[in-house]
Amino acid sequence: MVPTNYYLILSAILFGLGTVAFVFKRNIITIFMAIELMLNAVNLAFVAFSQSLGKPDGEVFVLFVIVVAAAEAAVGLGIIILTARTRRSLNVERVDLLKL
Amino acid sequence: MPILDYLWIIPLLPLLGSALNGLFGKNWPNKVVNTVALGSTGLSFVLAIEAVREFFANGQQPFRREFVEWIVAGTFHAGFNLELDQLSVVMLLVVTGVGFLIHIYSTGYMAHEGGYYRFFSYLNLFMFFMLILVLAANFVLLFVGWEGVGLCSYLLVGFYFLRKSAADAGKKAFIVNRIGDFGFMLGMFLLFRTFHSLDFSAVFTQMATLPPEEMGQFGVLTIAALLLFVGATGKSAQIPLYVWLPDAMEGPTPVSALIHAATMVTAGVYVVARSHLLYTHAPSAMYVVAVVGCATAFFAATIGLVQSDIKKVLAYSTVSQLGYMFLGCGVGAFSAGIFHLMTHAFFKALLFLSAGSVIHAVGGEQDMWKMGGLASKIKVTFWCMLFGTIAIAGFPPFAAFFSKDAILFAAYNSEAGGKTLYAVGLLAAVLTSFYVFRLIWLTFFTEPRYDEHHVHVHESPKNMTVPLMILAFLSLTGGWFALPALFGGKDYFTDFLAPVLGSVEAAGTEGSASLEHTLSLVAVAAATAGLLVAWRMYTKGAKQGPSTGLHKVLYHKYYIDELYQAVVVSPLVWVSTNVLWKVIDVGFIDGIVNGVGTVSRAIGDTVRQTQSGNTRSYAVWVLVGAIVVFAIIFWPILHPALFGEVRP
Amino acid sequence: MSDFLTQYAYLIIPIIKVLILVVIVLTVDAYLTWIERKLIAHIQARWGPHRVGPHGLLQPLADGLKFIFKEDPLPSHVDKVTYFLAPFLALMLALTSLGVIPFGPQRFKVFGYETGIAIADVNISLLVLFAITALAVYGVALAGWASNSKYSLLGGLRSSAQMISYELALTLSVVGVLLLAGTFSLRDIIEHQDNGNLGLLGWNIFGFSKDGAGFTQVIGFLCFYIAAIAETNRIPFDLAEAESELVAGFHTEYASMKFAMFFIAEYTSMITISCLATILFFGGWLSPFPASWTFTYYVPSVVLIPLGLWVIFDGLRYETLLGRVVLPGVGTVLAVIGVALIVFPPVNDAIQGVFWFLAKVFTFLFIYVWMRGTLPRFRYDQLMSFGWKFLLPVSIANVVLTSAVVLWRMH
Amino acid sequence: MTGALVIFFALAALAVLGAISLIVQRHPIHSALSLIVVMVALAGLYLLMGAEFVAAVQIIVYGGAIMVLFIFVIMLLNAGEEERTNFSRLATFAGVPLALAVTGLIGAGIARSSASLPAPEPGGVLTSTRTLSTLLFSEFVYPFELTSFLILVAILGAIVLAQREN
Repeated sequence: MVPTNYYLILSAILFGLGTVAFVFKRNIITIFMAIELMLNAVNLAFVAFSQSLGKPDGEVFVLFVIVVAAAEAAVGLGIIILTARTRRSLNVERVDLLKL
Repeated sequence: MPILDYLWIIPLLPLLGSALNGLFGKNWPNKVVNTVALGSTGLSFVLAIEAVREFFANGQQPFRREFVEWIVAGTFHAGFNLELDQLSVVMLLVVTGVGFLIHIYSTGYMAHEGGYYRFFSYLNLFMFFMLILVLAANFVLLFVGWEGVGLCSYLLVGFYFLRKSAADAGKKAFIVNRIGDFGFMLGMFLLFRTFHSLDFSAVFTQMATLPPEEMGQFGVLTIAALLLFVGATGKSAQIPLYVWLPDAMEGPTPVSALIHAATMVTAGVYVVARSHLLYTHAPSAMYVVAVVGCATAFFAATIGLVQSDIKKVLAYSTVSQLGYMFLGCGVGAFSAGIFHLMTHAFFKALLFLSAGSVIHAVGGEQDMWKMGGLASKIKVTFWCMLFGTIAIAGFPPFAAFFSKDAILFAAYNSEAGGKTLYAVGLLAAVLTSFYVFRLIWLTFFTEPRYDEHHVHVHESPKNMTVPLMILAFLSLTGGWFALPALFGGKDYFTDFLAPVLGSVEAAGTEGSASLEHTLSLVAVAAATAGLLVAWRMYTKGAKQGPSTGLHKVLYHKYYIDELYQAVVVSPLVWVSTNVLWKVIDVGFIDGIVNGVGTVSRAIGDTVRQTQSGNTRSYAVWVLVGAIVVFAIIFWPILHPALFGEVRP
Repeated sequence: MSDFLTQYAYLIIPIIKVLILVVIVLTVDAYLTWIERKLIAHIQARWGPHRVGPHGLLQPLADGLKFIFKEDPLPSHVDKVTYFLAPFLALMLALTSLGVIPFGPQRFKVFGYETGIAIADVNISLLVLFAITALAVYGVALAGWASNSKYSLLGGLRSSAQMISYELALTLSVVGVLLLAGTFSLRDIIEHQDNGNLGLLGWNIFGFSKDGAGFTQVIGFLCFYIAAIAETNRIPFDLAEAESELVAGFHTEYASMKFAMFFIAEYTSMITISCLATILFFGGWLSPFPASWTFTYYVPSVVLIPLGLWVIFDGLRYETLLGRVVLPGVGTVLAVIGVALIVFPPVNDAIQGVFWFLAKVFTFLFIYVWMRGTLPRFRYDQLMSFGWKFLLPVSIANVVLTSAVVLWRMH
Repeated sequence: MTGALVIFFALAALAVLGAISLIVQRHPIHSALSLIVVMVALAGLYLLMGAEFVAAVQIIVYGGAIMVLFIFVIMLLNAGEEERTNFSRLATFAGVPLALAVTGLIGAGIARSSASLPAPEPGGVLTSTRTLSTLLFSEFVYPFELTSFLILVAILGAIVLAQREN
């Protein structure tokens, strides 16, 4: 049997790595992926808790999180495409003006 | 429907007319404006008559009702409550009646002026506020009307606002009135603090139980009475605040007639009479009122002697007549004061309107030295004006004879220097009859002094002359209520007002009829004397001589305006320029405002640095926030770790 | 020895099964290419391969040799990792997806380890299958991107968009079946369709059932099959490798074994899809005849013996050694098996399920090829609008309809 | 060291390595692939915990839809290697340490708080699809409907964003 807090610590590590990527990377798409990574870490924690506490609610939350992530990806990638069209660059450090 | 239950309609109608004319009248033809203005005023006049009829039908029961709740703050309560008792009845009829007549007159007089709709809008507004003033059942509502008529007076005096003198006169009237109103407000506050209410009924019922304060000792009531009187002097142009009224003649003549002779300026008298209980409980204040009134009567009359502007003469005579009223009130003859108020409303309105007609005839000329010999040319005006003159001079059986006589009689009988007051009043009567007849002679007799080539004299149209005639009739008959008194009968007017003004008359009415007869004879003799002197001086075409000595002083109104200029105005201007503006406004207030601007800009400049637009640095800021949040959340879990104790 | 086996049976047996399955599948793939070429050739009135061995039967071997020995050029400026990863990914996923498919009803014990004719028999096998097919897109997309060529890139883009679009329809079209069966396990789904004497009427495609809670899944099946063809990038949805437009689409830059991997992956996924269609809609291993018709147990023999005899005589017409020896040999084997089935009833019973299963699967594979021979290719915008505006709504409608009927039937 | 632990550590290592590679890879496609690895590993962990449905959904939606979308966009925009600009000094110097601090905080908090939790039971009816769906349609039905609206809005938004205005 794997103790629950193994999972939790793993999710913490993944979340931290996600934050690192979030501040470290410069490519918009990659930063977006970092956010997805953090979401996944949270999902892991959810599932671990729900399994160890014997409540399925956590997994329902995970489903919701996944749905939200999907919607977010749709809109976010649309925005990214638009940005890339107008700014001709995917580097967030080059996209620092509200209007052109 | 019993109109009394809908008393609020009476003041509301003029407001409606004013709103209609003011908002839409700009593009309306004069006919429509007339219809609206006259319709509203006339209708309210009719309703007023109906209301009075019902009042009598109810056996003269004072009618009092709160129609709308207005201000409720803690113990303070002021409603929109109206009151109809004998006093208000008199005022109501005078205001609506004379006001209606003057409206009719104005349609002729203002026919060729610009801003026709504006004029009538203001005039109706004035009617509204005046009716509020006379119908109000508490000091607060009364004050609303009080201020409102002040506003309308300002607007109408400055009606020709393109003329600087007119604008200045308007401002002067307004500012001088502010001083009085300040006193009035203080008086109200004092009353509220004493009686915890401002309803007439409440205040006066409480007051009736109090003992009168000692002569010469100044208690709350005295001070309140004096403060109210200050307001009265402002509104009713008594010494020392009379200076605005002569300048107010800059306004159109109907305005002078309505506001500055018949109605508004008598508001002070009305207030004093309304709160007569207060004054009877403060004898010293009452004495002050008498003295001030008497002094004003004489003082203004002397100035009136030498003025050359026809309206100025009438203005000063108004001041002096108001003085008479206050004298009457001051000596306790409140009903006499009100009586004179009514008659004065008639004949002074008549005089002003006739003067307006004269000015109309000679094409806007107001200087009496440029008139003369008009009697034959404008007969109707002449006769009406003559009626008014005789009335004001106080010849029987004209109105002023009775009213002025009653006042002087009361003054004679009043204790504490009554004789002196009487003497001065009598002298003022002589002067009065002198300057009015001087006016008559200079205007209507002697050879013409205007050039016939340019000015072609013509009689005024019907809608101006008809009101003149009506007023002439009134100023003839207006005083006959008191006619029986002469023959030992009873004075109906006084009796009528007795329920309101109470048995105070006792002071005045006692004393035998014989004395009264003598006094009236003396008065008539005084009037005749004035008449003769005027005839003697002006009957054979007098020249406008070089003014010297006393004449010069009088002609310049004792240099009072200059005095005020030097003592009050210029110091004020100096202070506001050098202290309020240069120091406080520029240095202090602008300093604060600019300081706020500078500080916020500085803050913005520093904080702006974080808004680099660089997503990654934003991300770092998010991280910082996250760290704080996590630290707070996990603190209870983590802090045992600092002591190495592991929780189960 | 034996106790060692019993101890590690849970490791060894699956490995063995995987090996067997891979061998079979690879062979089937190889001969699938032969079948395809033959059929299309005949559809187009050609001979097709007939030089290598009788009826070109050895063509697949030749192709395999060619694939192995051909030079493997590496285009310049390719992203190496991805370029090599893509074909492996494709093949791996394709083969893995077969792992959860049950080919037969039997369950038996080996060294005390119970197992069945399936590598893994998990209770959410359908979900697993979808998960794996969902990942299948990466092979194509990455190949297209990695090989640094505009044709490949276009092919990759097209296939990724196409697969996302049609996966929705694919998944939704199955929901009807799930509603009827009430489980994710493929085995349970098949058994749910076993309605004894109803025979083929009990399959989901017809939707009769003993408890009367069934409902025909024709719409679902059509949606599923169209979407499935699109998922496998087959004509008429093969825009990822449209020869006439993009030389060879995503695998333009691939040669020899890596190209072969893509090929094998494609055919394997065809097999998977056919199995899936069989299981979900056509009753898997169930015989189309009522259970009471026991004589239908001889159908395999009735098929095999004539086939074997025909193969023998056909082989004897050849002059070549291969023709004279091999074909008769194969024919004899088939015939003997057929006879053996008659002789040994237990064996016959055992192979019934597998026989029907394979029969159905091969029918679907035949339909695949048939379509390729007949249908033209869609234009790209037609593909998209068809997927989003027609297929998806219809499959959703099917879900709503089915659930409504099921509810109504239950009450 | 039971088999479960072995599998756990294998998958955990895979996930962590994938996450790290997401950071160090310079080409977005490679980062995406690393992320897919992480997700698959997580799915494996879910299976290990017995959350089979979530595992399947994780792979189908995340791996099969979302990440495909990412790769599709990367290919569409033909994104090249990430350029190493350093316009934000803050992010360069403070960013990574702060991120590690966050990790430390959460890790410590969890480590100290969740030691007493019982270990998850693999499999079982607890999280069977039936239970989840019953819960989803009974207790969480309003959030569920809301998510459908959310998706609708997202679709519209994506269309509006991506279409060229002409």
